[in-house]
Amino acid sequence: MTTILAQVERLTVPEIDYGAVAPVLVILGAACVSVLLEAFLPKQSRWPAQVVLTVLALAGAAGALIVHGGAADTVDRGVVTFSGAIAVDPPVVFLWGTLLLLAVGSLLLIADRSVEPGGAFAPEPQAGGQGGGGGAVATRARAVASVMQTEVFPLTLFALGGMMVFVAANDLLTMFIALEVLSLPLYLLCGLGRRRRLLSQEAAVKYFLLGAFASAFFLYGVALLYGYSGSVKLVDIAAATAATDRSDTLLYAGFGLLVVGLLFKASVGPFHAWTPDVYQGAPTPVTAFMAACTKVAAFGGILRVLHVAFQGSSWEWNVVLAVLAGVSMVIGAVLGLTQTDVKRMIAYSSVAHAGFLLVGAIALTPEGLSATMFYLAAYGFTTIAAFGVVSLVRNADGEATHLSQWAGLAKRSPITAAVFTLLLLALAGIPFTSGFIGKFVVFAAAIDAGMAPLVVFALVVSAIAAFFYLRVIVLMYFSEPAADGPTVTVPGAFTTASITLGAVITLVLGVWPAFALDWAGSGQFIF
Amino acid sequence: MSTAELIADDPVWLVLVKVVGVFAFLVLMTLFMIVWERKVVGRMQQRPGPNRNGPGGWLQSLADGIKLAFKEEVRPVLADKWVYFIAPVIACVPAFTAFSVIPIGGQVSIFGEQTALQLVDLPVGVLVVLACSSIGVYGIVLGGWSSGSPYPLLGALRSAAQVISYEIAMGLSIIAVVMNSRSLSTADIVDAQTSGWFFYLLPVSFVIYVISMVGETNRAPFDLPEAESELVGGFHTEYSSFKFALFFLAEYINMVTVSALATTLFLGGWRFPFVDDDHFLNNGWLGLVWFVLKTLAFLFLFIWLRGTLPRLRYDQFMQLGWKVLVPIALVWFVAVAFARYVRTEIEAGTLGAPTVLAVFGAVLAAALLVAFLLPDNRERVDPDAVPVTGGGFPVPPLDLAVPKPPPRRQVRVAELPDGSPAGSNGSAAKEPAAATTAKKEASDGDA
Amino acid sequence: MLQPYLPLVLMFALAAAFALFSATIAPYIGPRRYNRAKMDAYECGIEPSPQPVVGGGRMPIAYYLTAMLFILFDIEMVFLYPFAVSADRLGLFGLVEIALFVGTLGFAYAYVWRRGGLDWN
Amino acid sequence: MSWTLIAMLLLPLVGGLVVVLLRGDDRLAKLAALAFSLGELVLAGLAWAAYEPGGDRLQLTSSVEWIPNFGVHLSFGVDGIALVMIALIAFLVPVVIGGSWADKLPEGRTAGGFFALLLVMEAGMVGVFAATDVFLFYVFFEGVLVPMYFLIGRFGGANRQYAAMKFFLYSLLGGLVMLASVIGLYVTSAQTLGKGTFDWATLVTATREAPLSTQIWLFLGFFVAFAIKAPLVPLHTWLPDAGAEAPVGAGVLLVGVLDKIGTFGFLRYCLPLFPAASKELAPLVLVLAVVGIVYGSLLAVGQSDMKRFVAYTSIAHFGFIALGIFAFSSQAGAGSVLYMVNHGISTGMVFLVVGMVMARGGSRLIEDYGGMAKLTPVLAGLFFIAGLSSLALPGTSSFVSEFLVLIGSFPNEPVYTVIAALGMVLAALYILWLYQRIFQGPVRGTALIGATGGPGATTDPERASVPDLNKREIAVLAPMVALILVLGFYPKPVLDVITPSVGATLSEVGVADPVAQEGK
Amino acid sequence: MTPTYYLLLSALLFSIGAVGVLVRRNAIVVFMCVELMLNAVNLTLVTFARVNGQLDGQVMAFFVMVVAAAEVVVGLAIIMAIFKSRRSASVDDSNLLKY
Repeated sequence: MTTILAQVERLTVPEIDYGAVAPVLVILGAACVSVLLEAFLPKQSRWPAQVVLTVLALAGAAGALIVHGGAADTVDRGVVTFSGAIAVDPPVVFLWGTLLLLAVGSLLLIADRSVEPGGAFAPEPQAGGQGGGGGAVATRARAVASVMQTEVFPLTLFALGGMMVFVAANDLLTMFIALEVLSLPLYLLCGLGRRRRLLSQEAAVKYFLLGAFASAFFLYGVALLYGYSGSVKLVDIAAATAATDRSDTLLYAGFGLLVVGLLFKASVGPFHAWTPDVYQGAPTPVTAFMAACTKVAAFGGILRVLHVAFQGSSWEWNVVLAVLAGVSMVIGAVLGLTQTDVKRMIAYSSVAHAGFLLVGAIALTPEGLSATMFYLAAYGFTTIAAFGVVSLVRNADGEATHLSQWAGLAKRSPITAAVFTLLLLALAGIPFTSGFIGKFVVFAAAIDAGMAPLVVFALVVSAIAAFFYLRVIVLMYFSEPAADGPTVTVPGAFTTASITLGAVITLVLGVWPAFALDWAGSGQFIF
Repeated sequence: MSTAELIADDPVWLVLVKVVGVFAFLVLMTLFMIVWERKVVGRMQQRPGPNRNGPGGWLQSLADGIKLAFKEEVRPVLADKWVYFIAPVIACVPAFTAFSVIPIGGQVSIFGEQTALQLVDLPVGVLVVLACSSIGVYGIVLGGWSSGSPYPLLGALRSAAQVISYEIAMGLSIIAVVMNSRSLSTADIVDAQTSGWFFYLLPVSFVIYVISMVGETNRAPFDLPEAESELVGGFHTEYSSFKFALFFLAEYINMVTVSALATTLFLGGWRFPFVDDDHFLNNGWLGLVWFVLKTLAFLFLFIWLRGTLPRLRYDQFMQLGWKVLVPIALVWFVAVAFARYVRTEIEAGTLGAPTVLAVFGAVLAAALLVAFLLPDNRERVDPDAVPVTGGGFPVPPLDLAVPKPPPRRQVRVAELPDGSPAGSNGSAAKEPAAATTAKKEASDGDA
Repeated sequence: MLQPYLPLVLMFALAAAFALFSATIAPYIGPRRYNRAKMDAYECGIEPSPQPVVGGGRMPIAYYLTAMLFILFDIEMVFLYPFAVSADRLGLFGLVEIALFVGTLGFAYAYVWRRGGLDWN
Repeated sequence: MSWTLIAMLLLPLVGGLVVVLLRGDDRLAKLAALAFSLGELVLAGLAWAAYEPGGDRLQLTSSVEWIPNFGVHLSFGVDGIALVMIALIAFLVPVVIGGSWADKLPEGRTAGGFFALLLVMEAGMVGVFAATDVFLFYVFFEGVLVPMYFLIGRFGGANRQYAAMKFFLYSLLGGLVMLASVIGLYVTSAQTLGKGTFDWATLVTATREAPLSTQIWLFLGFFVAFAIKAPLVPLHTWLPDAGAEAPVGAGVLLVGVLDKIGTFGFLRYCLPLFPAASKELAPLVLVLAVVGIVYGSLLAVGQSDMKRFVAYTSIAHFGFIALGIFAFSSQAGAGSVLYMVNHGISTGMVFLVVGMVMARGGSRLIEDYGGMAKLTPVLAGLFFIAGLSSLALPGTSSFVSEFLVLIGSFPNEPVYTVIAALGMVLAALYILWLYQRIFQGPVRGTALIGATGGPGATTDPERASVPDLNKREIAVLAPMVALILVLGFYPKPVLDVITPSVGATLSEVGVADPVAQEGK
Repeated sequence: MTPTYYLLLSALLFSIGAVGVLVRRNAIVVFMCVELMLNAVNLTLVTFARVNGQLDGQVMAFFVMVVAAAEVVVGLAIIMAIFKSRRSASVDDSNLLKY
């Protein structure tokens, strides 16, 4: 009792560098305001208000980031604030910037109401009616007519805020909280599809159950590491691993469980089981958001944990992670070959990419750090644009995601096909696209770190993976269109902007990557 | 020497004595309460109430209890055997346990052993009470659920919803007390009231607590779970004999406990008002008397309410809890926190920018008020209320092909032994109805 | 370390023993005159309508909503109690933090309220 | 800073864009494509004129920083070898455009798209040969796959999807293995020089110090990619498919130039960068080369499909080229480079005439034709010339190169050379037999009879439906014939450009002049 | 009162939860197993806090409880939604997304 009180007496107000964390505060604040808008605005004016608010929030956060990121101390070393819980250092600034830009892209998709009349999300439940009736005629009719559930905006903002905290978290508890803050809204978003309600809800349940399972693992890992080092601060754990008199069992068990949780979020195989289902079932804009931003956040977290806390013990575990990276690539590439659904295919591709990313992440060098972050940015934009395109190809039942329906798309819509081709080539890692540069820098870092065999393996796998990207190109360009094939919706301004953003960045990062590489490599984690 | 330290020295025999004492006290209070309630309500309705068994009819409840014990136990065929069995136990045990932390008297000497009239003084005493009342809900829910009958199920749900709703308000109201006493220990809270009882220092908390304690115990006018007109007997409709008695016991003990807690939190516990600690009126054993008197006052309030107020409609009831008590409690909490801060600063003479803080507090309070009060004004015109509160039951969409459940999930229908349904109908259904009415009579003295 | 809790455990044990004992002996000391109607679920004297197995029955969704709200607010209290105990020591910082905390919760509360989550019709 | 190469790179790209925009009007698009390709030819002439044989190792250089983080530059430059290859491209593309002028494209495809892709590919190939930064080279190496992939996949024969995919995946796999080596090269240079670089000239000095094992691994990475590209025997299986399914124009560029990237890569990258490994592994390459010669020739003999036939002859020819390169003598090296040029011309021409035959008969199968010389004497004659050039008859350009290769290789590798010489015999066999089957004897075969209306109806007026070559086709083939003959009798201008570069390459390997050594 | 017992107990609880998640088929039961895992972690945290003589672990347990509550709310909402649509909470019945 006395000790507890004594500790409380000692409480000192933590120093908070509001300038440094302003982007997160802006996003989370906007999310709260967004909830209030939901509460108080009449139904008709919610959508425009939310869009305006979201845009303002993203712009404000970006502005705050630029102001702070431009400051000399950040460029040099960064700021640790919230009594060591949050670190805003150059990698974090890069990841925040990436996340914000990616969020712009995916929020544009989310906000779009032109491709699917009323938006891709479940309509507002009608008074007296049953909201989520699965595919009922009446529901469907209403779905077409009514406006979408604008709760997606606050949910997305909360998830984004969680992601931003996640990459900046300098202790495992903060990381865990951020993990949940980013996950919980995503679980909900997954279940909000306007079309194919059952599929969407099923995706949400699966994602939720598996996600909760994984975060329990993460948490147990945190607990064991806490027992191991007496602290959850990454830096303390690093210090503890340097000491020799502690229980290695706790360290290994804790690290293993922690990493399982993280790898799950990053959908690294064999912890990828949720990925294809959720990617397929979730509304496409959400899938885009999830695929791009979650990947960035998850790997941001993995990078920080590995670099800061476990660098000292890396020789103990990097073989294991290397094997996992290989497994992930193989799973992604091989299972991707057999997919017949575009969204599932991209999901498996994301599993394969997670393997490549992990290769960069376990190269614990500054080059590995910057390379992985660059890869993340490159992959994120490509994916968002790809899902944007997926959302355009539709038939009467909504999106036509079966590959056979994509046959001859180039004839129906050359521009869509061309853009999608570019994106697929980027995913395959063909030169002049960001995907190539990304692979290059990651593998360069890995070879530099002495992982040449893994890199060769990765390259062979990426050749295999290229097959299923090419297959789509073959379908689009070399096959004759089916008679009752889908149409390509003319996208509204939002979706167009989003796809353009993704495609242009894919191209720019492929042709002129220097600025992004500079930015990604501008500094190290601090702690 | 603090109460906790006093009690910590207790030898085991003394602990056992106290445990048995508390147990006996609670059982006696229950027996007393039942008769007293029937008598008081009888008076209010200008009739004598029970007056046959024992002197002045005061042994009526004892007789009822013994009768209950020897009644036939009926367990419905559809009941889930083990849950049905354990539910009354779950309801009953926490009710006893919760009372352990209540300080019922001051420092006394029992067979030469210096101790306090309190079974245990924990640093988290208040939380123990709250925790026990939460666990007690399980007994109610499981009892209703396991009966395999619609009325108990609905009663249980209502009861649970009610208890948890009012628990929020209750918990929030206690926080202000805790803030003033800076401790969660019940003994500390009593000690903190030597300078003034909290019921007038924290009037809002007191009112909220009193209201929510009635709601928490499912007592009139909030006795919706057992609303005879709607739900027959509520969650315990299918219970009889001793198991029914256990539920009954739990309910009355809960009443005693929340009253005792109210005494502890707001009425200075066992202390006599307006006198010093050293005064003979604050002698340990006399404290027991004051404590019982204060508690009885609260219990009388229960009876009084029951005798005078009509039962609330369910939506009114929930509305009262969620839209009035909770927001007020929240705002009150912030206000108290703010006031305490300002006072501390003023006492320390360090209040740097009082204006700023005042403005801050005002803005905060205003914002919260707006947040809580504004919606109500436009409630009626808002067309898009979430429909989940509408029809209640989930209704599948018209054309939904419901996936066939796997075989082991097949719905089992109540398997009644074969017989001519028409013939058995009349006589079969009569008996349980009569039985329940009888039980009801046992519980409601004025029936 | 758990010494202070011993009386509590004893109280619990006594209550549990009493309750279990009562619940167990009840069927044995009472008369047993079963008939079929007695064993049915009680439905106001009419033949009981077919019911799904216990637990599979339908429950009005509003109860879930209430349960969720309860969980949220209960958890909120988990934080308020420690604050309340040490409020004086935390000073302005604690006040601002707790106001923010309650305020944030207030946003959600307002949302639920406004969207009809607190209505029972 | 020389702008010639950059202009050569950009001109076809711009051309491709223009053509694609004009694709609504077929004729205009074709004219534009031709104009741009001729412009490229002019630029190539300028480059040739500006090149000083015997001057610097790399000339016409230009360099701009691209990705400073990795020391990547946009640097271009040519040595003699690259120069002749670029000239070959610039020569072949207009020819191909002329040759494909009237091709029947699959339904729904426009000629504009086809020519635009051709031009883009031209740009890509110029980039491959002109890049002097290894990273940049790799980028072009992979990038050039994409237009070729679309050329085969969109405009090819019935089985085009399969062929395009196979082509792409083989090349990509090779390319990715090479990427590992490229990165390894970078890392090695970073270790030796302190700062990593991709500059070829710097790397040449940096990597030869690397330990042999490192060299071998890196060499293998490059070698696999180039062996797939070139194609050497076990990795060749994509070529017959791709060659057979590709439209004629794309096929000419595929075997004529694109595959030369492989042999060019041996010379430019494998030998100078990893001299020790090259010498160590030369026997392996030589075995593959010789096996390729014999195997390709034998399969060519047995082919029933004309385009596959051409593809298999190419495999044999690439064997010769590889033999010449890894024999490590200046004569053989120069012969190989010359062979690369000549093969591009002669095989290109074979491809074109085969295409013309097919355009008339509508079938790729040899057995569907017969006695065609009676119907189309001019075509038969030109086919014959092309064939003779392909089998390296003295007087045609190929003879010079093949002779140089064999002469140059013999002192170092007598056994392999003798076996390779066997290939010459087989070449005579398959070429002449092919000619005989298609053109000699009475008119027969379903392709021709179907076209002429019945067996032996040679006097039928409808015979006119198998027309002889028109002016355009003659105009397309004429420069090739001319070049074959000119280079056959007077190869000096080309050899002058080639020899110093080959010499420099061999000196980088550390082999001064093996022929001279042998003489000692 | 050695902490090992507590750690073993929590590991056991965690394992029970994990196995439950893997073998049970009812979404709600799976979900409860997850909650069990979280609470096992809480026990671990508190034990370690005791071992280390700190408060951190106990504070963390608070946060875990909050997260668990939030998970409950979100999870129940999702499960309810799917239950409304298909009248079954069995994970096995969710088979639209089979690979």
